[in-house]
Amino acid sequence: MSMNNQGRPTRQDNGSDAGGAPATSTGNRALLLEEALIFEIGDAAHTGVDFAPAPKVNSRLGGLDRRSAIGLPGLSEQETVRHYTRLSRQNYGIDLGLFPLGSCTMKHNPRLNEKLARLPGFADIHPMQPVQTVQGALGLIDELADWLIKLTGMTAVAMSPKAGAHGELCGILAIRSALEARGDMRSVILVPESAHGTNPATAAFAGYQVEDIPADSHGRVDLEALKARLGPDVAGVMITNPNTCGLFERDLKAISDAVHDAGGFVYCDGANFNAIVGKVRPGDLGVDAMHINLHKTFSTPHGGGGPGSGPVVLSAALAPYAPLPIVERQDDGTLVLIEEETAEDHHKSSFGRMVAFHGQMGMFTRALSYILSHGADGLQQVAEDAVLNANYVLRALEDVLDAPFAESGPCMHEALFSDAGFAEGFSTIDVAKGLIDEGFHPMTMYFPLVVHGAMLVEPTETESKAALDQFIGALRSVAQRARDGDASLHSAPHFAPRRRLDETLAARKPVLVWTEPDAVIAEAAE
Amino acid sequence: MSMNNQGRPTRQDNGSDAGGAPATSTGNRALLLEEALIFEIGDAAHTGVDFAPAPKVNSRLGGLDRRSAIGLPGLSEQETVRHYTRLSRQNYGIDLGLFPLGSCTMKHNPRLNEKLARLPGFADIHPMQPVQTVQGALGLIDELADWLIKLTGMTAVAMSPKAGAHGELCGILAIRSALEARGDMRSVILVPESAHGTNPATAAFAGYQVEDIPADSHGRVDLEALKARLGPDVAGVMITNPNTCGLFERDLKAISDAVHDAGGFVYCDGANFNAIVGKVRPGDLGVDAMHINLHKTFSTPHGGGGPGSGPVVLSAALAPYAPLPIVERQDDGTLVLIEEETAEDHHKSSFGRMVAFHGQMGMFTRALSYILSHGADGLQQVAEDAVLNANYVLRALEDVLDAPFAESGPCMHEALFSDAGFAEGFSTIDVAKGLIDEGFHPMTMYFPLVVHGAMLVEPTETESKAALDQFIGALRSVAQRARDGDASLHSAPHFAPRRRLDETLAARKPVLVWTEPDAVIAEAAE
Amino acid sequence: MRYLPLNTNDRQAMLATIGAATIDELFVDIPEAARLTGPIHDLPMHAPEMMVERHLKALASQNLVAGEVPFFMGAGAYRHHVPASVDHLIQRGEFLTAYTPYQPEIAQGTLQMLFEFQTQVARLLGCDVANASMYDGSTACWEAITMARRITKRATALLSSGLHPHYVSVAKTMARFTGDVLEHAAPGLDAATDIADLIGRIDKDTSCVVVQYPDILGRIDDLSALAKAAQAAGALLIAVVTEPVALGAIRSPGEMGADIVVGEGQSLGVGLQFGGPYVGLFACKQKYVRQMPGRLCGETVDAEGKRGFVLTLSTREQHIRREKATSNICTNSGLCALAFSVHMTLLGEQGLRQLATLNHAMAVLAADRLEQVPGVTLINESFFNEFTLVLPKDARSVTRALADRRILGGVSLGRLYPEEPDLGHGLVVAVTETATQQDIEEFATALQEVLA
Amino acid sequence: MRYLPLNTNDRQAMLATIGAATIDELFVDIPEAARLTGPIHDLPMHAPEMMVERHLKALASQNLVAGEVPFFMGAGAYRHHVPASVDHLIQRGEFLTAYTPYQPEIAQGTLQMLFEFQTQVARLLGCDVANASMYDGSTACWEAITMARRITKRATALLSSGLHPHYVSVAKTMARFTGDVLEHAAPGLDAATDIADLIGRIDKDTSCVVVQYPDILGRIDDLSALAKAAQAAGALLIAVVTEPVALGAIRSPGEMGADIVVGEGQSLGVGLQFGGPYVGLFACKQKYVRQMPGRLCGETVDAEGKRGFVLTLSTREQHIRREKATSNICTNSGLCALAFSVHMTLLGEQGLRQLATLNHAMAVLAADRLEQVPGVTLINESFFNEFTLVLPKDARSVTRALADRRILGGVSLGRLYPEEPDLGHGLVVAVTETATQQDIEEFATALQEVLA
Ligand SMILES: Cc1ncc(COP(=O)(O)O)c(C=O)c1O
Ligand SMILES: Cc1ncc(COP(=O)(O)O)c(C=O)c1O
Repeated sequence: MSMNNQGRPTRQDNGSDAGGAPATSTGNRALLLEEALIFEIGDAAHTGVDFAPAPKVNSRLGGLDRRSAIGLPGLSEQETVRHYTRLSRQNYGIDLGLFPLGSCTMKHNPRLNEKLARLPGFADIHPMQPVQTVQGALGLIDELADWLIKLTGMTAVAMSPKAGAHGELCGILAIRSALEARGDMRSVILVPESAHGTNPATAAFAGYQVEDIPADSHGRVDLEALKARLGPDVAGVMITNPNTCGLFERDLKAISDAVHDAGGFVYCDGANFNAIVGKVRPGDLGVDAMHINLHKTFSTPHGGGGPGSGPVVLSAALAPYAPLPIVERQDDGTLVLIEEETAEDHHKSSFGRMVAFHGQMGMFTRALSYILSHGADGLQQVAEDAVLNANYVLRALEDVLDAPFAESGPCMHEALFSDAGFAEGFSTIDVAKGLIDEGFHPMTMYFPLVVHGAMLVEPTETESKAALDQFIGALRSVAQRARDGDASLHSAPHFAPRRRLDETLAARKPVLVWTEPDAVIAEAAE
Repeated sequence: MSMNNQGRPTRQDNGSDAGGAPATSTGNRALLLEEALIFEIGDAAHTGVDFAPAPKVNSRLGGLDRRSAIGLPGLSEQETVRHYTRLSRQNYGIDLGLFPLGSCTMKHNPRLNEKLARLPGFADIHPMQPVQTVQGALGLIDELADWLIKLTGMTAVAMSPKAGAHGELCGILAIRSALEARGDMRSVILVPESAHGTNPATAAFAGYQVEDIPADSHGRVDLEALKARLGPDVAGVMITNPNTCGLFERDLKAISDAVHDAGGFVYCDGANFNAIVGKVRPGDLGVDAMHINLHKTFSTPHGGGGPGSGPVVLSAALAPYAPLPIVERQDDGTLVLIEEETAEDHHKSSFGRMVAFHGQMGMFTRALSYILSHGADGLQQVAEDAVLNANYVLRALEDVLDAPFAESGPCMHEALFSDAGFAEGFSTIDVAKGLIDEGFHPMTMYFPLVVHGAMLVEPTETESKAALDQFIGALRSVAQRARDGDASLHSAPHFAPRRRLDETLAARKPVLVWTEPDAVIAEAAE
Repeated sequence: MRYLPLNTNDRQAMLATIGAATIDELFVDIPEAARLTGPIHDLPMHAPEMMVERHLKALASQNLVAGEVPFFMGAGAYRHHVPASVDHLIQRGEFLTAYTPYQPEIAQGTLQMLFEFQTQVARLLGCDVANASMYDGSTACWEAITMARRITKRATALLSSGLHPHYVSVAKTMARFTGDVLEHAAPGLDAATDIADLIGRIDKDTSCVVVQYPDILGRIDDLSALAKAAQAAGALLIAVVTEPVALGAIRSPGEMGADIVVGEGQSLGVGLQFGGPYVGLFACKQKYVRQMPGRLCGETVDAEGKRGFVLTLSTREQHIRREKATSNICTNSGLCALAFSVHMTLLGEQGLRQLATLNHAMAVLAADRLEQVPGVTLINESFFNEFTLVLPKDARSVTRALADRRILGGVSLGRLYPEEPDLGHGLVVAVTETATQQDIEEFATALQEVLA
Repeated sequence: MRYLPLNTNDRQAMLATIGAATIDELFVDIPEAARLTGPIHDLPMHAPEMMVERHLKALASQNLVAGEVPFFMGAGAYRHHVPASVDHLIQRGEFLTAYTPYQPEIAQGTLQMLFEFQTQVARLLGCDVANASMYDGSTACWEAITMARRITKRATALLSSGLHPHYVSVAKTMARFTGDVLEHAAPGLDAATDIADLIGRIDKDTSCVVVQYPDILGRIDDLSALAKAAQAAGALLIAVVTEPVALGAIRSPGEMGADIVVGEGQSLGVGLQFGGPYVGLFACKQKYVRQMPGRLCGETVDAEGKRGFVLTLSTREQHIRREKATSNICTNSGLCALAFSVHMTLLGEQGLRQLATLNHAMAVLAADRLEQVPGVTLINESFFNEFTLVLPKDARSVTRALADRRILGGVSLGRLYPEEPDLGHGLVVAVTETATQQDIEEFATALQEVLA
C-alpha cells in the first residue's frame, strides 16, 4: 500500500479490519489517532518555552561558537502535550490491564511512590552536596539498605548498581576481588542454560569464560553434574532462584555447600525474588551475592524500558569488596558517605566505583515507600499471593496448554507453558498476538530457551481474581484457536495501532534516525 | 444484539466495522478496552485504602449508628487506577486534538497551572483560617482581581461566582439591587434570541420576566427595535459580545447609552471575552456588569463539565452592591476579608452572599498563572490569534459550507456555518459524527438557534496552522460527503468506543443509578 | 510565546489566505475609539514559566499550611487524607481537558463515571437518584428550596437553626429577590437541636423544612419524626450534609425519610482548597426527578445494542428550556465529582466505615481531652467528628492567638454569627483521621495557655 | 492491604481450584528448615498511605533543597528548569507502566519516542546514529572504551586529565578486571587542556582517546586536531559531554570529528535527583553501529504497509547473543530518555540556543563577580556555564562553610580528587538559567566572608 511520510495511507484505507466502515481522510479512527514525527510537525522556528532575555556579555566560548544548524524541531507546548499524549495512547501498560510478562514482575505501580519521589527534598538535591545538607537522603538509603539486608539475611548491600545486569556485574566483580585477594585466579563462571541472557553476558563482560550448567528433566539444576564440573578453575556459579522455569531450586543449599567446598562463590540472580520475599532468606541458603531488581520486586515503574535499580546484597565473605560510595552511620547517628576521599581509612578493599554518583535515588524513594506500605507482613503476603495467582493460572489452563513442568509440583510466581499441541504452523507468537486483540499484553515468548516455544506467564500478586479469570478465559480461547489452526491468528493483532511489523526489514536496512525525505530519495537514487 | 450486563456482546461480535477481523472473547479490541461498572467489579468486602486501627472509645453517635449496608463497592488500588484509566481512554480531550466547540473556548490547559494550584500553600488551607494565616491566598485573589478590572476597564470585580451562569446571576442581582436602592421596581430583562440558554434562565431565576431582543439580518442586535422596546419596566439588557454568531456587536456603545437613558443597566455575557481581551475594554462601551469565564478565556480546565469560575466585573454604578466576601487591601498592605462580620462598616449595600466561602480559589491560581505567563502583550496576542484562526477556518471552508454571516465581514473568535446545501436528509449531526471518525471533536451543533442547523467552530489561539489545515481538510471531506449524500455518514461514528446512542430511550425510561440485575428483572416482571 | 503556536510567518501566510493585509482588519467591527493599539498600561509583559512559578510560590509561602500544623477546623470544610492515585487520575488529559459530554460516543469515560457517581451519592445519602453535581453545598441547598417550591407550590421554608450560617446567607440573599419566605433563628449553645420546635411550626404554607445533619454545632439528631411531620403537612424535608464521611457511621437522611438530600462533597477527593472548587451533592426521591436542577446521566444502548451512557432529561435544563428551566446552572463540578467518585471507589463500604470509625474515635479523644482544659465546656451529647466548645473568652481572639502559635484550632462562632453576641464564646472543633494524639495534646496545651 | 486485591475468600476459592489445602503447600520446594513462618523480626508491619507519607516527608525535610537556596553546583549534574508539562507526560500510565517494547504493535508510543530521541541525540552530539540510552554518562563512557577495543582490537585508552574523575574511577574499576590499559593523570589548575600532550602520546597500541568537552574544569577546547591525530593512528576519538545544554552554544564533538560521543543527559528533563536515575547518551558514526551497546529502535512497516517502529539489531544484545553480546545492559533509562526528549521537543533549536545563551551569560556575570572576591582567581580562559576558581583556602571546608550559610557554592576539587593535594584549593562553579543576579551577589558576599 502506498504511504506518505507520516505513516498515513495516501490511498484512503483503514486496513482490512475497517470492513464496511468508510475511510477517513486523516487516517485517524476516532480515538485511535495517528501521530507524525516531531521532525515532520515541528521546526527550528517554533518553540514551547520562554526565556528572559540574556544579559549582554562578551562570549568566552573560546571561539567554538556553534555556526551550523543542529536540526532540532520545536513544538509549542500544546503540540508537545498532544504529541506525547497521542503516542502514549498507542502503548499498553499495567495501568491498562494485566501484563503477565514472565520474569519481569509487572506489578501495580502505586502513585504514592511517584508523589514521594518528587518531594523537592529528594528530587531537587545535588549528589555532591556537603553531607550535612543531605542527611535525610542518606538516611533513606540507609533505611532501605537495612530492609534489603534483613529481607535477604545477608551481611551488606551495595546500593549503587543501576539495574539488574549492573548488579550482576557488581556481584561478579566482588567475587573476583575476593578470589584475587587470596591470590586465586579462577577463569570460569558456570551458568545454567535457562539463565537470563544478562548472566552469561555479565560474566563475559567481567572477563570470565562462561560454561553451561546442565539442567535435570524437572527444569532444575542437575546437582550431580554441577558437582562434577566444580574445580580450581571455577570462580563461581550464577543461579536464578526461583529459576526462569518458575521453579524453586530445592538444592540451592547443597549447591552452595559444594561450590564453597570447591573454593568458589555463589551468585544468585534475584530477579525473581518476588516469589519468595518474606518466605525464605537467600542468605540462609548459602548465597554470596544477589541483585534485587527494585523495578520488579519493589515495584518501581519500568517506564518503557527503565530506569531500574539493582542493589546487591552480599555475604560476609564478599562484603569487604563492595563498591563505593557507601553510606555509613556514625556512632553519633549522623550519616557519612564513603567515597574515594575517605575509602582509604574505611573501605580499603572496595573494588572501586561502578557509577558517577550514588545510584538510583529516585528508585530508592519509591521502593522504600512501597516496602513501608507493605511492611514485613505485607511483603510475605506479596510472595504468597504472587505464587497463588501463578498456580491458579497454571491449573486453570493445563488442559489447553502444555505445561512441561506441571508434574514437578506447584510453580512459584510464574506458570510456564509450551507450544506443544498447537496445530501445524502455529506457534507461541500467534497466541501472543491473539492475546493483544483480546486486550492483554502477551506473556514472555520463547524464554527460557530450554522449553520449546516457551510461554512464561507471571501474573503477580496485584491482579484480582476477576482479572485472572478474564485473562484465563481469553488465553483459553486463543489457545483453542491455535490448537484448531484458526488462520486468522496468523494475521493478529487486528485491532492494535499497527499490524505485525516487519522486523527483518528493520534489521536488513537499519533506519535508526530520521532523515529529510528528499535526503532519503537522494540516497535511494544512488 | 444480545448483551450481558457489562456492555459486552454475549454472541461474539465486534460490530459491523470489525469486517474480516475475528471476534474477541473479551469484547476488547486491543487498546480499545471495555470496562464494567464499579458495581459489577467491586464489592463491599474489597478496599483500596488502609487505616491505622481506631482507638477504642465509647460511641457518641446518639444511637444513630448505621445498621443497614450502604451498597458502596470497593476496589483495590490497582483495579481503581485501571478502571479510571480505561474510562479516560474512552474520552476525547484537548490533549488529544483540536476541540472546536463554539462558545466554549477549548484552549490548551498548561500543566504549570495544575502544578501551581497544587502547592500546599494554596490547596491545603482552610477557607475560615484566621486572615493573618492566609495573606498569600488573599494576595493572589487581589492580584487576579486587579488584572480583571484593568483588562475590562471596570471599577470592581466580584470574585465568588462559581461559573458563568452564577456570574450572570451575580450581575443581575447587582442590577436589581441598584434599582431597588433607588426604589425603582422594574420587571423585565431583554435578551437576544441568539443568547446562550443561561441568560434567560438566569434572569428568570432572579425573578425577572424575559423578553426577546430582535436581531437584524446580519446577526447583530437591531438597535432601533431595541430602543423602541426600552421603557420604565425594563431593568436591563443582557448582551453577549462578541455574540454567539461570532460577531462583534458594533453598536454596543449606542445600546448602552440608550439603555442608560431609559434608566436600565447593561449586562454583558463575557463568555466570549477571549476574542477581544487586550483589544477593547467592555468598560469603554458602557457595560455595567460582565462575567468572565476563567475556564474559557483564562484556560482553567473544563474537567468534563466543571468546575469553572465566573468572576463579575462591575461598573461604578453597580460596584457598591457586590456580594460578600470581598478582599480588601489595607493602607498597611495587609489584606482583609470582608464577610458578614465586617460588612456593616465596609460594605453596607452588598446584596449578600452567593456561596459558602470565597469562590473558586483553585481556578484563581490557575488563571493568574496563565495571565502572568502571557502578560499584557501575550493576552492581546491571544485575541489576535484566536480571531485569525477563526477567520482562516471561515474562509477556507466557505465554498463547501454555507456561512450565513460571512458577508457581514470578518468573524471574531468563531466561524458560524449552517447545514444549507447538504443533500436531502443530511444535517449538522451527520457532519459532527463524521468528524469524530476523523479524529476530531465536533463543533457546537444547532446553536445559536437563530441559524438553521448551526455549526459553530471556535478553534482558539492555541491551535497551530498545521492542526487547522488538517481539521479543515477533514471537515471539507465530511462536508462534501454530506453534500453528496453519502449514506455511511448516517451511521457515523464507526470507530468510536460506541456507535450513536439512543437518547430517546434514555429519556423515555430514565435509568439514572445502577441497580442489581435481578432487581432490574424483578422490576421488569411487575 | 510558549502557548501560542503561530509565529510571524504563520500569521502572514494565514492573513494572505484570508485576504487581509493586517490583523487589525479583522477587528474593524470594534469602534476605532475603543480599540486598543498597544498592550494595556501598568500591567506586566509575558513571563517565563520559571518566573511565574517563583511568583506564585512566594505567595503560597505566605500561607500557614494546614498539613504542617495541628489542625482542627471544619464548619463545612474538612481535611481528610486523599490517596495519591486520586490526584493522578483526575489529571489524565482525557478527563481534565474534556468538555461536558455532549458527544457521548467519545465521552463514555466521563459519562460512565458520572453514572457511577450518581449511584454512589444516591446510596450514601439514602435516596433513589442523584444528579451529576452542583457548584457546592450552599448553592445545592438553595436549589433544593426552589425545587420544593416548584413541587409544593408553596413559598415558605423553615430553616433549622443548625443549618450552616453561610448556607442560610446564600438562601436569604436569593430569597430577597425571588420572594421566597425563609424562617430562621440562630442556634442556642445547648445539646438539643430545634427539631421539636420545627415540627411545631410546620403548617399549610410550609414548602419545606431544611435541616443539617450533623448540624453546624456537630449535633446529630434523628430526622424521622420531622420527615413524617413535614410530609403529613404536604411539605418536604430537605436534609443538608456537609460532612459525607459521617454517613459511614450514622444513618443516612434518606433512610430517615428526607425527600431531598443535598450536601458538600469536598471531604472526599477534593481537599480544602481555601473554599473552592468544591462539589455540591444533590439527591432526592424518584418521584421528584423531573424537578431536579443540573445534569443527569442515564443509561441507554448504542446502535449495536451495547450499553452506553448519555446526558438525559435535558428538558429540565437551560440550554433547552431557557427561562423555563429548573435552574440556570450549566458548568457544574465535574472534575471534583470524579475525585469524589475515585476516592469513594478506593474506600468502598469497608474503607468508608473504617474511615468514619477512625474519625469518630479521634474526635471523642479530642473532646475528652479538651473538656479538661479549665473553663472549657462541651455542649454536645452526640457528635461525629465535630463538636462545639464554650470558652471562657471570645473565641475569635482565641483562634487568632492559637494561629500565632501555629495551631489552627477550630472555627469561632463569632466569625460565623457576627450578629449574635451570645455565641461569641463558641468554638467549633473538627477532628479527622489526619489528627494525631500529639496534635490533640498540643492543641489542648496551647488552648490552656491562651485561656490562662 | 491496599495494593493486594485478593481477600481471604478469594484466596480460599483459588486454593480450592488449585487443589491445595493451604498456601504453604505451594511453597513445599523451599526446604522446611529455611522456610519462614511468621513475618521477619524487628521490621515494621504494613502502614497506611498517610503514615508512609509522613515518614518520607520527615526525611525529605532534613535535606537542603537546591531550589530554595543560591545554587552553583555542577561537576556532572546540572540544575535546569524543567517545564511542568514534561513531568505530567512521563507520568502517563501508558508510558510509566509499560515494559521494554518487545511487542511493537502495542508499544508504538514508546518506540516512536525512542526513534525521535535517537535522532535528537545524534543531531545534538553531531553523530550519525544514537542508541536508546544507557544508565548514565559514566557507564556510557566505559562502554565506549570497550567498543573502541572491539573495533580497533587494541587495549590502551588515553584518558584526558579533563575527564570527570568519577568517570575515570568507573573505567579504572572495570579495566582492572578486563585487562584494558588506561593512561590518565589529574588535571593542572591552568587554562590549557592536555590535548596537545594527548596527541603526542597516541601510538599504535592506542585504541582510543577519551576527552571531555567542556571538561571537568569547565574548559572548552577544539577537538579537531585530536580527532585527526587519533584516526591517523588507527585509534578512535571518544568525546564525553556531561552538559548537553552546552551544545546549544558550541560546536558538537561529532562536527569536530569524534568517532563516538557519549554523554550524561540529566540536564534536560531529568533533574538533580541526588545522582540518579540519569540517562546515558551514546552516539557514534554509522560504520560502527553494529558494535554499539544497548537497544536500538528502527523504522519499518507493518503488514498493511504503514510506517512503524521496532527494536532492532538485537543480535548485538545479551538476550540473543548472551556471552557474545556487545554489553550486558538490559534495562536502560527509558523514562529518562522520554523526559529528555520531551524537554528537547519543547525547546527546539530556538529554545535550546536561547537556553544556552542565557546559561553562558549568567556564568560570565558570575565569573566576573567572583573574580573580584579577594584572593580568588579564575583559571578558565574559555568556559560555557561552568568554570574553576582557585581559592586561598582548602575548598572542601569552604563549601561546607557556605552550606552552613544556606548557599550551595560549587563542588570542591578536593572532594573530586582526594588523592591530589595540589588541587585542594580548586572550586568548580556552575551557573545556569536558574541562578539570579541576586543569587550571584549573595554567593560572592558569603564567599568573601568565608575566606576572610
Ligand atoms: C531473570 C533476570 N535476570 C536479570 C535481568 C536483568 O535485569 P535488568 O533488566 O534490570 O538489567 C532480568 C530482567 O529482565 C531477568 O528477568
Ligand atoms: C455564551 C455563554 N454564556 C454563558 C455560559 C455559561 O457559563 P457556565 O457554563 O460557566 O455557567 C456559556 C458556557 O457554556 C456560554 O457559552
